[in-house]
Amino acid sequence: MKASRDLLLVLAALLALLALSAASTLLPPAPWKTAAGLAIAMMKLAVIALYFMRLREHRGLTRVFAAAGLFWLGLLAVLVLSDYLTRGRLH
Amino acid sequence: MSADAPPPGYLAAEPGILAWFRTLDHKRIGLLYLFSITGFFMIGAAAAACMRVALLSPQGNLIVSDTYNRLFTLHGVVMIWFFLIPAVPNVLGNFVLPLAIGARDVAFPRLNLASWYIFMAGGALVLYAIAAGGVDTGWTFYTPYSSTYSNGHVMAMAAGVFIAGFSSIFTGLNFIVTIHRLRAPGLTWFRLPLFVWSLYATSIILVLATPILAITLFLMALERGLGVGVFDPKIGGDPLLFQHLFWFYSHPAVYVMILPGMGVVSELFACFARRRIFGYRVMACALLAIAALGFLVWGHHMFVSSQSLYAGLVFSLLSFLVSVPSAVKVFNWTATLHRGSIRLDTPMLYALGFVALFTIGGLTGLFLASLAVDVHVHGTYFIVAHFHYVMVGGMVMAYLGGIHYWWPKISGRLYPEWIARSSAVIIFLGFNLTFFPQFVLGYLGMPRRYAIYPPEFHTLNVCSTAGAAVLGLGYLLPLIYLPWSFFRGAPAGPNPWDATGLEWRTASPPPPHNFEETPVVTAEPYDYPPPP
Amino acid sequence: MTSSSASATSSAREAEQSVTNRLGLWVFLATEVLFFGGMFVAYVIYRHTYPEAFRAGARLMEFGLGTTNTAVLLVSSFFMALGDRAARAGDRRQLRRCLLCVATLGVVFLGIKAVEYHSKFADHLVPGPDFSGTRGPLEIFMTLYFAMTGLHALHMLFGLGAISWLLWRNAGGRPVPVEPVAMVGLYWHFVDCVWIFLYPLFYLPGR
Amino acid sequence: MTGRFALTRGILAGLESASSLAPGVDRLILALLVTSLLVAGTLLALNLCFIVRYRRGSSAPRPPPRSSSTVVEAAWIAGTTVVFLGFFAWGAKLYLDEERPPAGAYEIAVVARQWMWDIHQPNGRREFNELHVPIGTPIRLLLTSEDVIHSFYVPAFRLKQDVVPGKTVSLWFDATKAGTYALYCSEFCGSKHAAMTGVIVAETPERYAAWLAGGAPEEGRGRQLFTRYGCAGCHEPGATVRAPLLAGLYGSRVPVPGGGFIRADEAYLRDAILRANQFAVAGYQPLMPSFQGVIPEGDLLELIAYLKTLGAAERPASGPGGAAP
Repeated sequence: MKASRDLLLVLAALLALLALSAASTLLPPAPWKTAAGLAIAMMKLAVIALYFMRLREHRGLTRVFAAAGLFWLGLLAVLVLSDYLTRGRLH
Repeated sequence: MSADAPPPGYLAAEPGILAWFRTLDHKRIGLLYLFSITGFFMIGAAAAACMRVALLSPQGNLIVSDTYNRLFTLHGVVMIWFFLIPAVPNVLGNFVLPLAIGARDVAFPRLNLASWYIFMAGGALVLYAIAAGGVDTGWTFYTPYSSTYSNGHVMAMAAGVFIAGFSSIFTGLNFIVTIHRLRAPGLTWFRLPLFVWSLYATSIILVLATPILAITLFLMALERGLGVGVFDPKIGGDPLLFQHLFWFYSHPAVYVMILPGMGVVSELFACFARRRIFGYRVMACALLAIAALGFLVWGHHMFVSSQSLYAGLVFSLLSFLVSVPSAVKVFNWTATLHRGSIRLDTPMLYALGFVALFTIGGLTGLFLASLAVDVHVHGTYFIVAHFHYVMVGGMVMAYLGGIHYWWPKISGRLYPEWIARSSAVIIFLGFNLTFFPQFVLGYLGMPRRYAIYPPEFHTLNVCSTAGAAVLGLGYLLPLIYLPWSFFRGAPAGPNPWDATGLEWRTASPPPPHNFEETPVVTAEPYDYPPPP
Repeated sequence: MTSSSASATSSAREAEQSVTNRLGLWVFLATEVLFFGGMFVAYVIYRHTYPEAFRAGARLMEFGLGTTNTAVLLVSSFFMALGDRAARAGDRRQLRRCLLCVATLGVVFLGIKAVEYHSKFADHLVPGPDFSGTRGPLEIFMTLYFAMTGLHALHMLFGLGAISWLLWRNAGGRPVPVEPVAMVGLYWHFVDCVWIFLYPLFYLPGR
Repeated sequence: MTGRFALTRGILAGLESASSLAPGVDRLILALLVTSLLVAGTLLALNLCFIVRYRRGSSAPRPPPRSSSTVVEAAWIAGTTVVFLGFFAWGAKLYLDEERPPAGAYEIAVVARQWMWDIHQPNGRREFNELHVPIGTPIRLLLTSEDVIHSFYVPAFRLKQDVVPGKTVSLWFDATKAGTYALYCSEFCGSKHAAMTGVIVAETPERYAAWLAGGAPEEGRGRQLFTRYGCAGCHEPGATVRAPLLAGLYGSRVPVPGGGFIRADEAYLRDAILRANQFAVAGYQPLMPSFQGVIPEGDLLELIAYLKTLGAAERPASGPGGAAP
């Protein structure tokens, strides 16, 4: 199992991040906690993508394809929010 | 080789009918798609014919409103998802792409055949929904009508479209990987024919837009099935969210329909004007620009839907910007004819028809992108005329042009030139007589999806129906002479148009493995010798 | 062509094919991101519109089960990555062990999910005619919860099916299925990533 | 009217422009039309000339292109962008005027319902599919829908506004010319979508005021019928007979004896009143008498309209969109 020490480290990091987000519920509810939860989720995603999905080794096109899905989802979210966030604002 | 029969090629390689259903050859899968979408085209066209005849009388004497509502839904769903979207990419794209990049086949042949079966499964479900009683929500399935109030077979049709969506996704995936990985040696990106560029841009849209359609239809069906959902206004849901998600797919989908047509037209202009496309790199980048910008403009379908004012301004601006690359392409096509040596064969007639009608379609798109005008003409026949000019005037003309251009390569035989030219002209005239009056109807305020209408719109509707008859005749002719030429046409030889492009460097019809030895590309695309 | 150069070209072609497969799968994962993404956007819109109802809804969830489930999936991803490395090293036994761990953890995840769903049914929190709460935005939260976690569980089932297929391929004399393991591995990690975002959406608000 | 004459009259007369904003929209449409004709005309001429002059085998000189194409490309990319931005700004300015009602506009409530426009004048007078408005004063319609998305469209005013269920939307106009103008529903809403038309009657303020005062407001006509026909006797809370309460019935799913559900749409309400014994509700005795032939058509419509408003209050006051002002 020695050869997989690096993977174990990655797992430990992921579980630590999970513990962090779980622990955040002990604090009193506050607006920043949603952002914190999402930030931690993004970090977990990055760790899994880079190490478990081996994007660290596969550069170039594979990374572009990997990022394309998220980027396009961002386009949808931003433009739909441009409608919902400004309803009743300009009237 | 005997003069009167073309070499056997891929058509004779796998004998028997069953072979067609197990084939992994991209050329045969292209033909499978050709037969199936022609069938669906006829169903959709029949529905259109019934609607046009029904609209002959303002009071709707021929059929009741419910039947009319089911007819326009059938016409919309079948024509869009089972003819327009698969037409050029799945028929011409499947057949020509590997040949045009010098490959043996697409990257994932089994996935290619699977996508045809998925397409037919979706089609079967939609046909069941139609036969069992039809759907009256329109192809847009707007909630809450589709999810709560309609009593048609919405679930079956939505499931059929959901499944057919995966056929688009797998085709797009296949083409993207094929173009990246299987290009012949020396075939760099800027040596690719523009038809391959257009398939690449279309595949990006297919892959990135269709999943949103899948999830939108899934949520709508969930709401209809369980009686509760995310769009139901009675529990605080917002029907506009359905429109946002639906149009996020459906506007890029109209670019899925037009981009391959633009690619075909670029090939035809280059071949029949015997000149390199004017501004080749700008044309290629314009295709990608349209594909990318096409994702940002869907809000122009919702200018009057009580969407926020700010969003209306943003989407109107972006809609004007997405029209720029289309306009630039039209200018480049015209510039290509300059100092060319032009022959008006049938494909060229279709290409010129495309440019003329697409220009009108594009310009009327500017009317719709500008907010104040859209408030007046949204939901009227102006919109119906606009999208028919772009889709039928544009995409179908390009599709027919492409079919005639590559027909010698597909069948190894030539089609009868003069009948083909006359049918192209008939289609052009019939089309204009059908849809130009609808611009006027739209400005005068006749709403779309109306089974009965006030008498003052009567005359223009009669003209439109007359035009539809001529257009119908125009479409019937190729259905007759093309199959005839498949068996009886004169042998075409490898390069009847002596065009550039790798597909013309192999036999007609090509052998199953396309090329005896993989071609090496050294020249720039469309490097026709300067005219004498 | 001598046998060594034959095997050389064939392994070169294999490497080419594995890059092609990987690209194809990443394109597929992009479509899956957008498939789930549509519901994430719906969640964001309704949380912006009904923040209070969504916080109340999240408080109804079993936070403990949710956190355990996330841990279960992270560990299963670890074993999948380990199995992928074993497959590339050609170590058939190690691959088998890893795949079995992943499969069991997957079943554990679905078990916990079933427990959660059962408790929702028991508390009449399932959207529809017998929904106990007032018919309002809370019902939208619950619909989104069942739709998103339900589709995720369905993808988990596909994953388990693929892993059992891998176990079958790995048994017997056939060569170690390196390519399929890599592909299923990518898919499995993707399904884990979806859950990673479902967790803060349904279990963290309002606490 | 013979076809030819109607055609020319239709096109030449164009469309009346009867609201303050209509001339502005028409000017923009005309400008777009002229620009389009210019562009399309030039392209057509160029194409035809090239086809003839450079047809294959013609002796026209064809020197290889001298200058690089980038200058030409940049020119028409920039040109089209500038022209398009100009049209965007023009359209947006008009749109802002359309979307921003002047303060103190005269408000009229309009309820869109499957296949009718139910208009409530400020003093309570109610009319179906006909909207009387005074000319020369800004009118602001507050539109709501009780079932699906409809769209209030008056071509003569060049105005349209989708009416989305679950929220109140508004549309303002200032009728400038007296007359009757067509009103359409331009968002597909069901089998009688095409019949959901009506008329806007624009008249001088004096005649409007006279009309308004003339009709006695029939307050709560549906409610009166509900008691007169004895429905209240059973279907009210505290009634002696055990009968299903009707609040929130419309659009809900009614359990049917023998399992399954049926959706309480308009047709169901109508049948349940006229042929009660065939439409018993699971868990209740079929005691209700049949009202076939007892309730005339007009009253039935009013009753159904009243039933639809029952329990409608339960819906959350404002949907995610909030009440658009």
